[in-house]
Amino acid sequence: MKSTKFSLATKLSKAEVDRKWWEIGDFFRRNSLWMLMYCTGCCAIELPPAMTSAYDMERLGMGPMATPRQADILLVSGYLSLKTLRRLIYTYEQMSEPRYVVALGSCPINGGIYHDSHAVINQLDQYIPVDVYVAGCMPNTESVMNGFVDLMGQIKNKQANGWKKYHENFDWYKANQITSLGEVDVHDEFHE
Amino acid sequence: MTNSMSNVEFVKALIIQHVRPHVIDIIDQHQIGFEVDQNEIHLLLLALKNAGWIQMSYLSAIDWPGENKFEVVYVLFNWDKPVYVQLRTKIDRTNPVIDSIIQIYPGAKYYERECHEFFGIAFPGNPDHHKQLILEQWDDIPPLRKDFDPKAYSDRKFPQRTYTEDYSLSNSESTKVEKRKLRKQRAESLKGGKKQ
Amino acid sequence: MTIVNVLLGVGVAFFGFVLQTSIAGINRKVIARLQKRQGPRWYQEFLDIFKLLSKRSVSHGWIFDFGVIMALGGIIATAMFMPLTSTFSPFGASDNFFIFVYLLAVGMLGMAMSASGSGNPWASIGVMRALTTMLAYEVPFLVVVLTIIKLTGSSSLSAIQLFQQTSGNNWFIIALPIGGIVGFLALMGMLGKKPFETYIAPGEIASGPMVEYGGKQLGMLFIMHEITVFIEVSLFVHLFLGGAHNILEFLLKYFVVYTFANLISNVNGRFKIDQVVKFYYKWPLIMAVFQAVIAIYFGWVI
Amino acid sequence: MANIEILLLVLAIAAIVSYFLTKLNTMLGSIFTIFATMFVFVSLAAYGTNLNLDTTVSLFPGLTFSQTYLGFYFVIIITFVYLMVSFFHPYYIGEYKYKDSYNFLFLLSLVGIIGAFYTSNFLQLFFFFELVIWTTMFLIPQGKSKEAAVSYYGFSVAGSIAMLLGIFIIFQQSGTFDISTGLAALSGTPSVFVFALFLIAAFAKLGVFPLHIWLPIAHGNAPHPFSPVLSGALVKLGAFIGVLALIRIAPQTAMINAVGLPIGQYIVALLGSVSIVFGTLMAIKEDDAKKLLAYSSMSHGGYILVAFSLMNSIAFAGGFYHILAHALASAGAFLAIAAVARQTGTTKMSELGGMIHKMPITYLAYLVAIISMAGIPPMGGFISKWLIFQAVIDKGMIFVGIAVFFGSIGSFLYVFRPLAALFLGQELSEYKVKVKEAPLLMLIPTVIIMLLNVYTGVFPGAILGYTNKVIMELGYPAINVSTFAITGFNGVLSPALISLMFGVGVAIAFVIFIVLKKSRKVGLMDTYTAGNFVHDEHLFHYTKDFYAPLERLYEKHSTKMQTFYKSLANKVKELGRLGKHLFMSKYVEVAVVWIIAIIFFLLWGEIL
Repeated sequence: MKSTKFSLATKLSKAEVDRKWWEIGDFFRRNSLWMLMYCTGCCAIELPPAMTSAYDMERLGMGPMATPRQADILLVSGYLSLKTLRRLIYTYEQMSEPRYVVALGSCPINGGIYHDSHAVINQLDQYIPVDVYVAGCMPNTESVMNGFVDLMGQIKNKQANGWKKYHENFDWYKANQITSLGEVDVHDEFHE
Repeated sequence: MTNSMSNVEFVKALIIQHVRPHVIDIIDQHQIGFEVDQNEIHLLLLALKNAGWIQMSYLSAIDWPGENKFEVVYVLFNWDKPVYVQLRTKIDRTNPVIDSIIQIYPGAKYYERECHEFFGIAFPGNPDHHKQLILEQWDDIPPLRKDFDPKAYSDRKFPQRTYTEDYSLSNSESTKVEKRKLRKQRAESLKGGKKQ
Repeated sequence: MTIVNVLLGVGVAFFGFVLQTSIAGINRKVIARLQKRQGPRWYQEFLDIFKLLSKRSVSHGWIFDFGVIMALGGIIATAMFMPLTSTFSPFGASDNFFIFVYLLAVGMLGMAMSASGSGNPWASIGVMRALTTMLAYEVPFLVVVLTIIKLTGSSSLSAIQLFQQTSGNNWFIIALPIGGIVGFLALMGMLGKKPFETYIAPGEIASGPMVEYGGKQLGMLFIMHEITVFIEVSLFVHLFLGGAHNILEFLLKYFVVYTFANLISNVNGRFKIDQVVKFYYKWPLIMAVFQAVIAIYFGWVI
Repeated sequence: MANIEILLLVLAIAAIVSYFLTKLNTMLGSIFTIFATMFVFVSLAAYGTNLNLDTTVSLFPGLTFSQTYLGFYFVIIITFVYLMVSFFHPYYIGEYKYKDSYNFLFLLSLVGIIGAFYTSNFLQLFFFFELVIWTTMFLIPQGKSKEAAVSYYGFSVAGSIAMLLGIFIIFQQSGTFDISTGLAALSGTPSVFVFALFLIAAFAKLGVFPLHIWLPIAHGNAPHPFSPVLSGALVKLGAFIGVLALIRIAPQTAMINAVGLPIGQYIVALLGSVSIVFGTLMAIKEDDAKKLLAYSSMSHGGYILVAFSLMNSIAFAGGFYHILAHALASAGAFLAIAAVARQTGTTKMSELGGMIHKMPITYLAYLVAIISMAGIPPMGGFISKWLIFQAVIDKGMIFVGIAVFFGSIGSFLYVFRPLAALFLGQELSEYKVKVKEAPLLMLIPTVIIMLLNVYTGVFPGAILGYTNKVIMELGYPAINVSTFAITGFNGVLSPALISLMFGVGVAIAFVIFIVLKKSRKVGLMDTYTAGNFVHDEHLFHYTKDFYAPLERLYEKHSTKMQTFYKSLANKVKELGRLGKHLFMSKYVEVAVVWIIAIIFFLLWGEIL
């Protein structure tokens, strides 16, 4: 016998159920962002004030993590030399999904003051997808924090899809990596 | 003071005893440089090592494209008589070859590999001198040669960001003046009290 | 033993998880205030765990997953025996002290197995350090517990609580003051708090056993860790602080013990691994033996 | 009705038959050995359990037999280990130097063991003991080294000579060689000398401190399938003698009131404790997996001694249960290592890694065995350790308590090391291709032992019921055991409940695991390397000096016992050289003079 007062909700399709679960997951994900700090360049100096009592990153649920497996954000702080980029790509591929990339400073955007160097790349988003750029040389701590808040907003609005893009355009990214780096893996006496 | 100066003199005497250097630079009481011939390098290194210059501090090269020469530089240090000794020699740039010194200074192994990587100088006698060390999978001419153009390399290998708009400000001065005026007006408008 | 007992046991395990996770969150806030920061929300630990469960992780083969399941299963099983007050215990008199010490080891073994199975040397080093630390803190602790069991004549936790409550609320931390200090030092080691936090060491060995975990495996290990802390702190409350008459008393004592341990932890640096072993086998062991000798052979109990 | 005499005769004949069959074809001889052991095991289990064996003697009038619960308990465990090990023979015998005699000696040593536990006469006991020692002495050198056999023999003989002396003193005091009347005559008297002599025999066979040095040498170098016999079965002979000395003789000496024990028993308990600590520390340090397990046997021998010296039923039950649990655990662990050694040719942990991917069943067997060995529920080792803890705490023995706790936590360390280094970790490239799971015939005993390890941990009621019979036979009250609960001095243990709850916990965890998102499979080399590329597994496998920070604390002192025995051996050699110098000189007259002098010296005592 069916109650007249409460009618059962219409049966949701699988896609809708998945979407609902995804939104719940997004809530948790944006409130607990763990960073892997790949301190590649000088912008890393902005992180200590961001973490300690001046700006207190922990109140947003953020914190540093030791390994890429545990982390959500790959934090690229500063210029990327060719050698670092190889390791960065390797690390990025080891992270668990969903994963986000935040790049600090002007060097990952257009090369910055190293735009004509033979050893430093010019544009990070050609090799891995970047969700948030924080411009400045170097960006001050408020803008770094603002970048993280922007990322949270993007996750909420389902715009932080860099990791999906990486899957969709995997061949394009790989081709770019190979033009600039040759093979990503290095085989020589120091790695055998 | 005199003692330290005599160290430099000691080195000078030691070198002159063996060869006749092209140039002798006494930079200060702790540094002295000699420019010698390519075939005298090993003899001098051996002599200096026996005299106490046991530390091979650095080995590198300088590119002189005008002369078509590479200048290979050896820097040695003695812990008892504090003097840096620079030995310099110029070698042919089109076919740069100089014998390895790892029999005298085994520590020079990685300096020679680095030098080969950045200048393309061959060091016969060092079994690994052609292997890659710092530049991983380099595919161009050695990057520290003067005829290498990093900008061209960067443009060729790394995608550049293209900007659709130009964000630089034109006639910035006038805007500054206008802004200052606006700010003054706003400050005036916020002033409380009796208006005049 | 009926199905009700089993459900009660699962309930205790779940209660332990919720309790410890909230208190850990509150403690993060406390520590933040200590460092003049605002600190995270009190439910931040829940957010962290559920976020981890929602992520897509990697797996290094069947032993990697099986070990995690065994770890969480073993710890849930251990927590199911834990009495909350002197009268409430899911399985009655089966809350034997040794069950907690050794059934806890099943969970630890599962985690160690899974960590080593990942093939990462840091994980193996972390496991090595965890086991070595365990060898250090368990022996003084067990000697003190030997004294307590000898005095009460029972190894059941409920009976030990009752013994303390009936003899005029004479808690063992007062009756055996030296033993109480040793017990607290051992508790710091069990919880992996700072002077003895050699096996996590994020800057040194990349968080040790947890180096390869991410996503749901790490989330399950976090749940396991919270329940483990619940078991260890409850053990201390029941053994030394006279247990509890009612649940509120238990919560209060639990909070005080955990926060105190956390405060001490936050003003300390980290020992080297052999310093940990030397530390525990010097003063705590001597103090424990001294306490045991005067309590058992001479009968000098306050 | 099976007759024990016929049984022994059949087994002896089977031994001779197996010699010729093995000469013909190793496979045939080995399978015959399996059936021979199985026959003995089945007939013992069928008739011996309730003491229904026929012990009358008709063929060999000199022998006398009797049966006890105590003897049966030991004999059935040992025969079981023999049976399990015999399944391994077909795959190993081919490698040995003297393969024809291997099965022969193996069966003959079983004759010795069955005889030793069923005989009722001290001299026969000695004879059967010697049979075991001599046969096994020729089995050990088939493995890696001959020196192992020498050291095994040296210590065993020291033990049996001590026992022979003890037997003579018993004869002198009671006028009989019968075991039960002889021991009964001694029981309660201050006959410390016999007690001490028997204990020397027990220590030597059990391999506990200070007579432990042969244990790692013999276990580590014995043939792979024989190590489980040595550790799981033969050292238990020492436990048997220990029971005779500690419980049956139990001399009346001064009491230590604080712990309520006679001084003799207390010293034995302390020696057992030293053995536990020493064995644990040495096992943590060892690199060879078999030697590591040998040191763990030493530590467990210490537990057994501590249990039997505590003079109450709970401790005895713990001791007897520990004999079974350790026999199963160490047999399981040694068999697993043997299977790995057959596939890879080494037992050094620093050379192995990642066997789990090729040998999962062997891995599970090893895992279950070590869980039992470390005394973690739900395996058998936990029950026995729990009982021993109960007794130790009840007596209030602090120093023994420290050792017992240290050994039990330390065992986590040493059992985990082979698990991590040998089975887990990176899969090394040299074993990736050729290593396979062990053949079916070898998996049968592995799996049986694995199941028994679990059974002893979950349902100990039946076996504890049997040990109750043994304890009552020894003149102590039975302990309180029901199907689901064991009652100790200060608590109740319900192993089945613990196992069930463990099952519930694992089920909950499994549900959590399975409903969540499926993980992505990655290779073992795809691990966190601080961002760098590593392509060689060997660089990425942590096995060497596993517990280095801990080892550093005591490695300076770890060789002291070895140097002591080495210098003792040198002294003995010098004595031998002196004898050689005196008797074997160029002049016959000198030797004759010395011989006459010695005879005169011996007769002197007799005449006076």
